[in-house]
Amino acid sequence: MSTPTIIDDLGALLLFTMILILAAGQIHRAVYAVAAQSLLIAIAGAVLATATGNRDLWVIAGITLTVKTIVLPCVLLWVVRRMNVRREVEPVIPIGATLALAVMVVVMSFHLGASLGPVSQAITGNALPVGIALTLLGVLVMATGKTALNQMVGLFASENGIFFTAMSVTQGMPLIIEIGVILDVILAVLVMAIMVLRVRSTVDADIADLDRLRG
Amino acid sequence: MMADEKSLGFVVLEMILLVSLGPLVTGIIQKTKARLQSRQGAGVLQPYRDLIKLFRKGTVQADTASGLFRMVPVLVLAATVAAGALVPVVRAGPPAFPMGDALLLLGLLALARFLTAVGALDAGGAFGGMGASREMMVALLVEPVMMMVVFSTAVAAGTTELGVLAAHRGTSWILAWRAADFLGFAAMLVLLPAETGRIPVDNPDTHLELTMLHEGMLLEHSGPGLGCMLLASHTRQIVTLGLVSALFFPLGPVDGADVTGFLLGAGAFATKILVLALYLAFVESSYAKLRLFRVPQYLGIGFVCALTALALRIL
Amino acid sequence: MAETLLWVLPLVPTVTAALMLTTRDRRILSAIDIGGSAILVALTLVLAGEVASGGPRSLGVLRADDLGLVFLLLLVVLTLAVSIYTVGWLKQAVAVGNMKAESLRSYFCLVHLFVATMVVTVLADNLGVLWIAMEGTTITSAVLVGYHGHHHGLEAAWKYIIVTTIGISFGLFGTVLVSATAAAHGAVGADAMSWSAIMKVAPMLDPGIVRIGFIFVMVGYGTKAGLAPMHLWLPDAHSQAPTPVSALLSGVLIKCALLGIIRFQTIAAAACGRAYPTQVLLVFGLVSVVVATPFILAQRDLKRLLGYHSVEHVGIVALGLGFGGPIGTYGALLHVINHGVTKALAFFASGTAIARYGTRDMRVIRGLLAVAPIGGTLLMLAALSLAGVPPFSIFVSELLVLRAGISAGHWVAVAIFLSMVVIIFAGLLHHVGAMVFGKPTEEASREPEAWSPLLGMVLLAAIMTLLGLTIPASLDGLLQRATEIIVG
Amino acid sequence: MEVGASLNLMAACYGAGAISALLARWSGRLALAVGHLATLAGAVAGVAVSLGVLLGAPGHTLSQPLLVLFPFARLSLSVDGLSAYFLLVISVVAIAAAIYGPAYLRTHSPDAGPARQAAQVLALNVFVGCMAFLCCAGDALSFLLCWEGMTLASYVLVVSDDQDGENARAGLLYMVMAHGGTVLLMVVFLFLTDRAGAFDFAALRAAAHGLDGSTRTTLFFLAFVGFATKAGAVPLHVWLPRAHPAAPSHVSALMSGVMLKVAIYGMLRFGFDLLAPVAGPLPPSWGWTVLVAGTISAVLGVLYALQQHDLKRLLAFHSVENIGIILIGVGLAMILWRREGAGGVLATVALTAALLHTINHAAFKGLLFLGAGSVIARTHVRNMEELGGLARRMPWTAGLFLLGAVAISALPPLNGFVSEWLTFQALLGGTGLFHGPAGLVIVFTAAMLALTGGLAAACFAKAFGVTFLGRPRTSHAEDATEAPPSMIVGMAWLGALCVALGVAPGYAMRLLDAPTAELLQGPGASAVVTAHGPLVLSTGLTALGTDATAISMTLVAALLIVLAALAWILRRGVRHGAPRVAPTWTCGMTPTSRFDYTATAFAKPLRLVFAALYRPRREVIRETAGTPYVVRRIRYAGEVVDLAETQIYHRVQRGITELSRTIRARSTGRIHGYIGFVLGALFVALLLFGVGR
Repeated sequence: MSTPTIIDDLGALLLFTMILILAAGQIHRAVYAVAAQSLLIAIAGAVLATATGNRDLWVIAGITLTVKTIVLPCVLLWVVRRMNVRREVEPVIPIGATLALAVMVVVMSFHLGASLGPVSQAITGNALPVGIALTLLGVLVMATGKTALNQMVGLFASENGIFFTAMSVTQGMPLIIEIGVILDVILAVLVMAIMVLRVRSTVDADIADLDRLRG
Repeated sequence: MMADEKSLGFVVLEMILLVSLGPLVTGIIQKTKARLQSRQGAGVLQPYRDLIKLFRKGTVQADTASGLFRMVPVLVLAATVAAGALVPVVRAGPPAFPMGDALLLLGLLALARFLTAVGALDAGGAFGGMGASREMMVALLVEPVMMMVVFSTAVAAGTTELGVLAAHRGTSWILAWRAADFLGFAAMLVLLPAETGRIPVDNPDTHLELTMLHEGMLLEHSGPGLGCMLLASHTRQIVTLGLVSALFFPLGPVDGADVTGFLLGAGAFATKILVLALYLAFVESSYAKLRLFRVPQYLGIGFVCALTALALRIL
Repeated sequence: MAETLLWVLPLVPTVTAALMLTTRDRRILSAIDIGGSAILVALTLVLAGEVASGGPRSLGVLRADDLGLVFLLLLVVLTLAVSIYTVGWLKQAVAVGNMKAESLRSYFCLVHLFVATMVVTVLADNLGVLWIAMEGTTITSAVLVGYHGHHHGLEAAWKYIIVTTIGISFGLFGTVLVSATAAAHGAVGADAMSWSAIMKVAPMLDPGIVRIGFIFVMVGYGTKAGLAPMHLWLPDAHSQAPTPVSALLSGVLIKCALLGIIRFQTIAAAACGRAYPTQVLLVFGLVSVVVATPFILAQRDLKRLLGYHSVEHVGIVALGLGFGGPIGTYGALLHVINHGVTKALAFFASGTAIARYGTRDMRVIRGLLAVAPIGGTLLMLAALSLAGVPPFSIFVSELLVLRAGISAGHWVAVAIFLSMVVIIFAGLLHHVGAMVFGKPTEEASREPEAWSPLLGMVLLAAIMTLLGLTIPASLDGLLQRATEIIVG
Repeated sequence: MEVGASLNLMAACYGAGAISALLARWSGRLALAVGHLATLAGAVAGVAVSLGVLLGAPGHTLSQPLLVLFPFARLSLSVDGLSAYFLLVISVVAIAAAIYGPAYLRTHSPDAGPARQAAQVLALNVFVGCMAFLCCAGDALSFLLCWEGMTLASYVLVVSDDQDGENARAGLLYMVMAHGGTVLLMVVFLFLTDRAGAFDFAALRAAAHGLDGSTRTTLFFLAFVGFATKAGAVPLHVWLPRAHPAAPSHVSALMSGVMLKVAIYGMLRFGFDLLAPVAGPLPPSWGWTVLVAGTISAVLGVLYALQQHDLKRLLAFHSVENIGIILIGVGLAMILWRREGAGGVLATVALTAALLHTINHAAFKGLLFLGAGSVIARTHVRNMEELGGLARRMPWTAGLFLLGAVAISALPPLNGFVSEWLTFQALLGGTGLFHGPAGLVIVFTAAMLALTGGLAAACFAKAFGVTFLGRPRTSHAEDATEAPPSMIVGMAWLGALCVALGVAPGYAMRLLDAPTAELLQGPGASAVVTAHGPLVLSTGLTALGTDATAISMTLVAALLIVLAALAWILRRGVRHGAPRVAPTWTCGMTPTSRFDYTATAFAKPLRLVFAALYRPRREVIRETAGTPYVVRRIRYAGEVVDLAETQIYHRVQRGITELSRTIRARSTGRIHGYIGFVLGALFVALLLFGVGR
């Protein structure tokens, strides 16, 4: 079983997890889904590392495994518990519409990829479209997710998309950059978490629901 | 073009002649009106007697009037008489030294009118104000039409210099008349009563009546001042008639400065003025005075005539 | 020398930030603040001199070229002005309780970290580092936006951090794509992300990939730069942040994002031809100018008004780049500086006004000229300059942008641009005129004007007027060289 | 060369004046005195410069490079005949304003703080300086800079006058419209600079020669609209009657008398110089448009003026009228220029008329505004209904105002008549050249011009009469006293100018030679108009080749004086002695000020005659005691509104405001929307630009 096919399958799985996140009614399910997604990314990293013998990719895979598969999801779940939102929250737009949009995004990405023709260096022809699709879908999650946590999850998801693209289209970004990016992500998530809890504690509302500033 | 030029002295002579004949024209008009209304009426020289009487009298001045009030009659008279200097009386042809043209003439008359109106406001009575306001209204309806009539003839001659205009028509004026001239003249006939302050626009004979225009402005003047104003209005009248005659039938030998020529010209001028005066008298005694706000319609007739005349000239 | 400066420069604000944690005394904090900014200015000038004489210098992932220096100069000057302004502003803010005296040091610390990240952004040669620094600015400034702690501030901060993070993650995606094709053409390892290295191979790059990459960067960094329609977070954040921070956000931060766009524009221009990136910039610029207009006209909140104005002016910069050509680019860069200075002044002046009247509602602020003659005058001047009236700087840059548009023959764009400019002029003058003239309200505080805010404002006003009357040869040279970098 | 030196001197003076605003820190009065003194000096220097150029070698252009401020443009000054002439106009009025100013500001607002005085001194000097150097500008950039500087400074002066919001609103309208105009000018200039690659006028001229007709015409109309906004031509005039009255009176004099003329300068510069084709007449559309615009402005301006009760507002509307008259001359010159036959000569006559009316209007409108200023400074009332009887209290002001009134009403023997006479002559000649509709338009214009004169006379009979004559209607007017001497001197200077230009206009023609000859590349003014010597005005050969119409204002004036002397003797009558004083006759009642005719009453007949144009609003509220025959009180309120304002501007403004309100109301502060927009933007952009072509 050759590397390209593996990457293709992983890409498909990633898209599937993304759909799960989109459709997830309860937030903690979405968190599990994104953790799974990160795990898939890590696996993809490992596969590419064996395929290309690029040592940096091992490191990246490791970091992804530890940080994005274990640490950050735990942080999120902790926040979820602190905010004890268990019940279903109705999405901003009906789930059907969301999925329809998702389909549009995917189609657009593949159309785009097709218009480009094969990208030299890319592991497979599908790497780029899948990457674009993942990134955009992640943002779609943020746009449609009702709560702040949905948005944080969506942010992860789209970051994952970028990482996947970076790995499969180039042999990953330079290590130092990769680490810097991940550090930034961690910082951002921490700041967001603090904000969410702060608002929850001061005015008992979800920060993503605030809409007093307008016009 | 044709015509040797009139010396300055001659111009002054004509001016004096014009001014001295002014009251007579009024007298004639009054007399004719009286006759038409089957009255005896005062003699034709009555205006002169009035003037002399007024210049003998003392002055009563309104307490609110400023120094300007005393200057008004002087300036008005001066402006009107100066206008008289611009009318060719017995001879057409340009003066040796250019003085003024039809526009300047109308300008001087307008100046006189403006000052009269201002003076009327000075005394600060309702009559003066009313007279001034209405006079200005009529004036600004009349002046453009006058200007257009002047233009309708000037376009043909290419100049607004009255002497040259007259000379340009030459002696064969009646043969040279075109439709435009008839229309222009008609417009002039409509305007004349308004410009000379007579029925159907104004009523020179009444005092203390709300319909009056010009007389209302004179209300506060007295003695010599009033005399000046009256003399000015006499002059204004004859100047206007002179303007009409110069524009439309400049009959009068344009060359030859000898005595006979002079007498001929004077006679011709006298007859022309007489005819126009009689016309005014007839109009005055055969029409009723219009309501003030019907006046624009009345003058509108003149406007249309003048505009058509111009159009005919140009098209 | 210059190379050392490259790593010293980011260090200065970082150290200042660290020093802040050593004390709680407001005076000492302000002193450190001003000192740090002054040193930063001095070192920057030295660096500028070096570069002007000896050409661009690079050190690892950092590189000082004329293009970056344009933005760096703006950054440090504004930082100094902000430091001076902060002294008096802080005193007042603490007095009325907007700021808690014990938490001042964290505030100062964050401000300087924020500055440090921006310094790295403008000095970054490696596009990855550029991205990291940019995200860094987002995180630090997001905390500052929410600093007042009431839930309006937090709402603004949340919107700010979420939307801009999305934006620059798009930016990262674009970066990845470009570096991917660069790596394919022999720029290996860390070079694959080094701007100067990529520029060497730029003409060979795969145009398709670069196109997509540029669009991702355009939208991504454009979000951060406040280009419409990705601008929605901007008025919220800029109106909720503490005034000095608003000045930095509007004055510099959005310009740094623009620098990111410009870096990629040069790559895209080399790879897919000049016309491509300029037309994208043109569209976004025009949209921004148009979208900003109604919100400026119907605005009631003073600081939101200024926020939307930033949208308009970023749009004008984008228009200048989009009209292209040396003149347009020169004008755009000049506009970056002019707008930065003027907008900071505007925020300062309105900050004092808001402090006087205790509200941001422009319907309440009346007769400022009567209660604060100098502040009122400065606000009026800033407004006039923003509206593009000579002898103030923005007139000159708008003139150049307009000329570029006319010479490029973009008549529709020019027509739309001009009509919007006139309408915005009317709106702005209407708002500010109503605030400055007339009879002051009762609750307006009549206390005399403090020196430090005035000093900061007068400094900026002087620069604003000076640049409106002349362009010094040194600045001109800098802009010329920077223009060459972009236009080639 | 000493002319250049005085140019520098002028700059130095205005600069010093601007700086002297700092003196207000110590003493506001001192700042006022020094600042206005500097303005005076600058204006005198300006006169020196312009006379030096106008009377110097023909065709000589004084040009002087300025220090390089902007790397992309060379700034320079170049003073040719046209520039010099307008510089003269500006300086002449500035002299009066500078003499008049300090006393006015002190008497009008004695309690003004030093800040305001400093602002006024600074703005005044910047204002006058910008206008002066605008005319001397040798390149597009300094032209634009001066142009906007002028606008900005006058805006400051408008809003500086007092604290109420009315001035701020007037200033806003002014500033916005001016800016709109400027934008158009910028487009034109930049288009040319882009073609030329340089900013200086010579290069622009060269670049314009390469343009095709349609482009040329488009550019001209852009510029024309831009300048017409500043000049206040109908329907772009709405800002004018609001802004001019709001400023301090000597500034109003400058704005009305001079600033509008700067726009005329711009039109001439563009129409005859920059955009003019190398050979052959201008495109007909230019001249006819200007002519018609002028006619409309003239008539509507004076019609609206007639219904004003605010003294300064009335004067401001008259500026619209006079700009119209000037435009008629300009348009006629554009039509006739370079036409075969008598066209060339007539064009010179028309342009001479326009230029002469420019300085005439500057003189008498300046005089009138200063006169109004003295009244306002003493009474603090602008509504003439509340004045009256001032002629006895401030005789000098009254006399000079009357002089100005006669002049502006185009009555001989003052200067207003001269320029209108020339305009009429040019129109008459035009009728000879054009047959068919074109001729009719010209004739109609002539008729409208005549009407305008009549209306102006009526208007000023009202303005002067109601303000200065009769009885004082309020205590303000009751307690008025004569204005301080320095103000009277300022007015007298302009009054003297009106008389001189009216009685001996021939001598002024020499000054018009340079501009007319340079612009029209034909015979100069004096070659045509004063062919028979300076005492006679003649229009050269008319279209039909008949000899010219010639008048001599001098002779007529002399005649008037002689006759007036005679009439004075007559007036004193036979019986000398002081006149008996008695109350005015009011049918036996004791006269009070309520008997006086008010401005509204005076204008009533005309309001009815022109009701179609005015659409007057009137409401009569009568309180009756039970039966309608017993009337307790009747309240009458009537107003005439400016059609352009209500029909065009208010609608546009309302439309834009409503639109933006609704748009703003649509925006919900939901973050999801924000994200959606970002995503959508990316999506659309990818589809638009991303997909390979």
